[in-house]
Amino acid sequence: MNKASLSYRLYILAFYLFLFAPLVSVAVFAFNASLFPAPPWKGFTVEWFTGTGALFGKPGIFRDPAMLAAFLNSLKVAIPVTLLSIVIGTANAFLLERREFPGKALLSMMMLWPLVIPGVILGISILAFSSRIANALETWLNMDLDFLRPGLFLVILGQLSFILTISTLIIGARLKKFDRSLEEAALDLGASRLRVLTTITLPFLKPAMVGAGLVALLMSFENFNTTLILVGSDAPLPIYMYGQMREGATPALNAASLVLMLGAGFLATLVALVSPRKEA
Amino acid sequence: MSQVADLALLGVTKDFGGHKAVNDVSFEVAPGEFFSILGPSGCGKTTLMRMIAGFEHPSAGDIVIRGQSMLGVPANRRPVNMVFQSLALFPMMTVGENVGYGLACAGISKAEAGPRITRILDKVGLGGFADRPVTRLSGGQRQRVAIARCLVLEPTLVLLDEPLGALDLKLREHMKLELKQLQAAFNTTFVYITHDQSEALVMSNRVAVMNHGRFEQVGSPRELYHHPATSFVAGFVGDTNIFSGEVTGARAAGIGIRLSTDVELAGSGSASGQAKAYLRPEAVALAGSVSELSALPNRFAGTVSTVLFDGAASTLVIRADKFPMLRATLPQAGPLAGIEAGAPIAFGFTAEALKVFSARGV
Amino acid sequence: MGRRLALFLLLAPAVLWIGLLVILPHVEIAILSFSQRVAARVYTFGFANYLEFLAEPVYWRTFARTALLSILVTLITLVISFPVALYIAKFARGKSKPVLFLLCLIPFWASELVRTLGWMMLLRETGILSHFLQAIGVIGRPVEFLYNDGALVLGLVYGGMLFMIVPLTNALESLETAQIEAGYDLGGSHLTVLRRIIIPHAMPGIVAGSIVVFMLTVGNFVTPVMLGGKNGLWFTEQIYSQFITRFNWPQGSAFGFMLLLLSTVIVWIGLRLTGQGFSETLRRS
Amino acid sequence: MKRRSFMIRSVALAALLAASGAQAAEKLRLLTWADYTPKEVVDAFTKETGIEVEITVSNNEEMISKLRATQGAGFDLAQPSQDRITGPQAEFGIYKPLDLSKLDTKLFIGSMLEATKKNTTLEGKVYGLPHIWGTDGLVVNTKAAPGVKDYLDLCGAEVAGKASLRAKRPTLIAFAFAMGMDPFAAYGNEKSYGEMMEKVGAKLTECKKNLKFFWEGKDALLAGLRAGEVTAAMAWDTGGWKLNGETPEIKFIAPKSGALGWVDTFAIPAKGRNDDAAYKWINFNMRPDVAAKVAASAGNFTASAGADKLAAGKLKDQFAESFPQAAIDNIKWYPAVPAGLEAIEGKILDKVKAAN
Repeated sequence: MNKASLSYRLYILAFYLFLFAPLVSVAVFAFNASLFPAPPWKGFTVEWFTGTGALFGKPGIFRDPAMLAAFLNSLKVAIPVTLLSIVIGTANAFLLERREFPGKALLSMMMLWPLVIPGVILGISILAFSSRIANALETWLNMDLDFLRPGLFLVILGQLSFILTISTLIIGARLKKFDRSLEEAALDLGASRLRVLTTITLPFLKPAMVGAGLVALLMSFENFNTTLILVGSDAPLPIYMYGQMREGATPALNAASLVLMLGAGFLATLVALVSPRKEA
Repeated sequence: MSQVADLALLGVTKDFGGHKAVNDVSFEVAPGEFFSILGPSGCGKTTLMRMIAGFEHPSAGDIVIRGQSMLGVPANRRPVNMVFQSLALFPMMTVGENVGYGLACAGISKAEAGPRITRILDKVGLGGFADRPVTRLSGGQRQRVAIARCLVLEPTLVLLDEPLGALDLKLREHMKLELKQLQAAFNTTFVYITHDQSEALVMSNRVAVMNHGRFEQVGSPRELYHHPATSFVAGFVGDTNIFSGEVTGARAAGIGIRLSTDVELAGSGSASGQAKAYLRPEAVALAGSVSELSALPNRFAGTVSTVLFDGAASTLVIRADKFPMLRATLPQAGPLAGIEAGAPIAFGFTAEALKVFSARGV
Repeated sequence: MGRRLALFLLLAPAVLWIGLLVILPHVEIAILSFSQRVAARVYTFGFANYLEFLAEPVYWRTFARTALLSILVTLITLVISFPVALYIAKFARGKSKPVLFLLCLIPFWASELVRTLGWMMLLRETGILSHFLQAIGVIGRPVEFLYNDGALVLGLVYGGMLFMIVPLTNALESLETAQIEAGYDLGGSHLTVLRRIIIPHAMPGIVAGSIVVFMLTVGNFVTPVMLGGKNGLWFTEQIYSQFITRFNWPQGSAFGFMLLLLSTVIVWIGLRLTGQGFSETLRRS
Repeated sequence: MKRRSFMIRSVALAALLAASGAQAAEKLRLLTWADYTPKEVVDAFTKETGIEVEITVSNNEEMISKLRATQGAGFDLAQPSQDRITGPQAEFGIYKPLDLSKLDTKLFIGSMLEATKKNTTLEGKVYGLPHIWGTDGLVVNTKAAPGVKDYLDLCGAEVAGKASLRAKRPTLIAFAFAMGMDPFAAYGNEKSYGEMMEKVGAKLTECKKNLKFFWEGKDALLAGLRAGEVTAAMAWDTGGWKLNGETPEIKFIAPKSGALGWVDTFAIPAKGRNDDAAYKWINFNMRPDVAAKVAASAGNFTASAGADKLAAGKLKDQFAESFPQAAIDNIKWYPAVPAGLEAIEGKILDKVKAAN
């Protein structure tokens, strides 16, 4: 192939500048010694990370109880979402790749559906449905079912509703590549079905399971649309940050964003490392 | 076969929704025997093997191993181990772990398994490879791991499903010998399936030729080669010239057959009507003139069309008037060794060498 | 018996997930969208919410605006991303190829909120762009770049680019360089090679990317709210506001259904026009 | 091996998190406004009663919305404005009637308590008690925009591109008054109220080109005013006075057509689980010394009798500057919104926001 022309290469350069301008801005201004995340540059500081609040009237993110509580809420959602997407995603992968049953085509189509439903709609539909269930159960059983009301439990369900699709796809793709004769070989060598599963099939799936888990973790941490609708009084990080943004951003938000970016970058690197090489 | 056979199949049939992949197959394999099932792809040999291993269940018939029926016995409880076509080495394990897998499944302690693994790896020539990941082995080494993984369990029977298929030619030739030697060394019964007749002939004590779900003939490689029982066997086993024609009737020595090119030959067999005739290239006698071949009932004069030089396996393609194109082995010793294309040549063959079978069913 | 049980156990999570988290909730909002308020706490079946949607220009204009802008955003994203994907797939050599590709993924790792924050910092009146342009003397006083449709489209394009570049690059990777060379060799100009060889080959990637970008754009919330400002709403904002600030769930449900319908129809038309399948397209992206 | 220990650790962590959420200590879940809960007040309350306070910051719409979504569960005490109680209560039943016997009513300013009770009574039951009150008016950078005296001036050329409003109901009411109408008088008649709102909507739509943005959070507005991006806005008195302390030229102005007076209340959600704690919190908060601290934190006035004597001098001065006696008399206090009107207003606001 010929070398790209100069103007083409300049376009590519401009594109990457465009791509990184907002992220670099966010990162750089996390260190601005000012109350506002905007120019002019008033000097370098890490106050917005570790400050006690003495300097700007607001503490750095690592000392801000509200920020830390939001982070904890994010964890309370992300950990169950991650674990469940691995477990259920694996079960779904086996179901779709290994089993035949009536309605399979329909079910596998339905499993893809959540990907094309806007997150806000997933949120409102789950909110409305769980609220109906809770109301009905309350009238019949006279029982308060708080977990069916907006709150972290519903957020977990809401995020699962579409993250499961992704984990199922990731794990299913790996299972599809699995050479069934490995299982037969293990059976042939005298292994029980359970032993085959734990020593052959699951170890083979492990990279995809870890990868799916990391992707789920990342998506759970960053999900906004569905979470916004289902959240109760405990706001996860993106919701909390959104509230702060509407209140007028301080560099503390930049600092939190930078930490999020680094965390996400770390996770994404892990994903790249565990995912099996694509055959070129 | 006075002793109890290691493996006996009694009328085994496998029906896949109306299609009989395996159709009423019966045979016995004696202890220590190297038994091959030879057939083209799709003939049902893989299904047959999977039934022996326990991955498929026969629709009818019985599979008996050392006198015990295997019906209802799951794959992981059968005293049978299999070398898979893909080898199916566990990619996430080392050589030692692969070989030790079956031992671990059998509940054998690590202390006991260790020396057994070492011993078997030494025996297959992989001493010191135990800690190597299997993904970092050559094709031949992988092959040996797959066999060692079975042999370490000391099974009654080892099944091999075209294990040499993925290897290149040189290595395949080498592995044939090695497999035969391994089998002899361990004195384990091998059932080997392949579509490569050379593998079957070289290694086996007995070979079954399979076609369309049935056994066409079971016998020693020599029997199959020299005395094919059916048209299919004659065509499938070994290199051969194939002619079609019509049987004209019995003759003093065998039967007469008129080829479509309108030449009548003397052949052997008991066919009638439309027929096929098979002639091995090495059964064709060559000479400078027809008169030198007067002892043969079939003799013709022609010209050398092409010389296919391949050392000891060199052949000539010969054209003769009213005679189909013919390949004949060219001995590399003797007066004709240096013959060139275009040279006149005489050829002939005995009636015994021309095997004639009725054409139907082929 | 054992296999039956195993199948049942495997089916259970999938059926619970699809049934309880996807289908029944949608049935619920379908029902809700047909309930109309008669008096406080009294509702009946009726089409009032849909009639309201049709009768009130504000709502369907927002709807149409969201649809049109989303299509526009998708097209711009495609036009901007295509040369980049082509460069990565066909021009970049050696190590620069994976590096350029991975660089495109980085903005996706950062959450949508962070990306939006970045654009707000760049575009606001007291922001970086305004400062920079003043410093080099292009503008004399601070200029507001934020809170208009331009900023909104910019933000949405930015958010969608990754989802366009990945499938495009994948599609173009499989195009043999020899085919392009043959195109030139047979006398094609840049344009004909692009039109007759490269674009047809990239079609599956174009469709997959466009559908995903369109879906994400139409369903976006943060970007329109934060960057779009006072001029015009996004339809998700209407849904959110019916649910959260108006407490009018039936109306919000009707809007939600309209949005679902819109996205489904547009995706369907897109697939139809280009003859691609739904499942394959989704899997590809 | 590794995988297993990873799983075990994750599960353990999850269990730990779950457990930490389920502590047994008595808790008051409070749904309130920003700055209404200074830390020292919360700490003092916890010290005195042993009850922990979990605070969720919100605004009127979100409070109602959250309670509507839960049918009044999830919180033990909420603080909606007094005019926004009976409408949602009639529609969704999200509050429970107050038991006035559990309250020390002497702590309240009598007239304000009576007015609020009246405004929050539905079917003979009282749902709200006054807590903090203040006004909506104009916050103006008097140097940059000296001409802004009334709401409609926000649409004037002087503040073109530098004005701001909330896209919420107080703006509609304020503009209606500024346009010479009386929306409160039209409360009883949905039709004429609707027509009035249409006019207001048209005016706001026309005015929109003048706006920098619709402000949502107080801090965002203040940041805009500080940075000079905004020079005049309709906002709460609090914000104006806060900025006035930093920048003297930014002032809170009572508009000519009248500031809007609001009262934030205490209301108990229908499924609150800890009413005792809620009543304790109310009584605690209305003590003059505590109320003074809360008022100082919020920058507003309190309904606690006697707290004003303790209020900081500065706030009094600022109030005096913003509110001459005539302006005080001109404050329009919100009456309760009848159910149904909010739907009309909502639609107008949607239109204004969606207009180009």
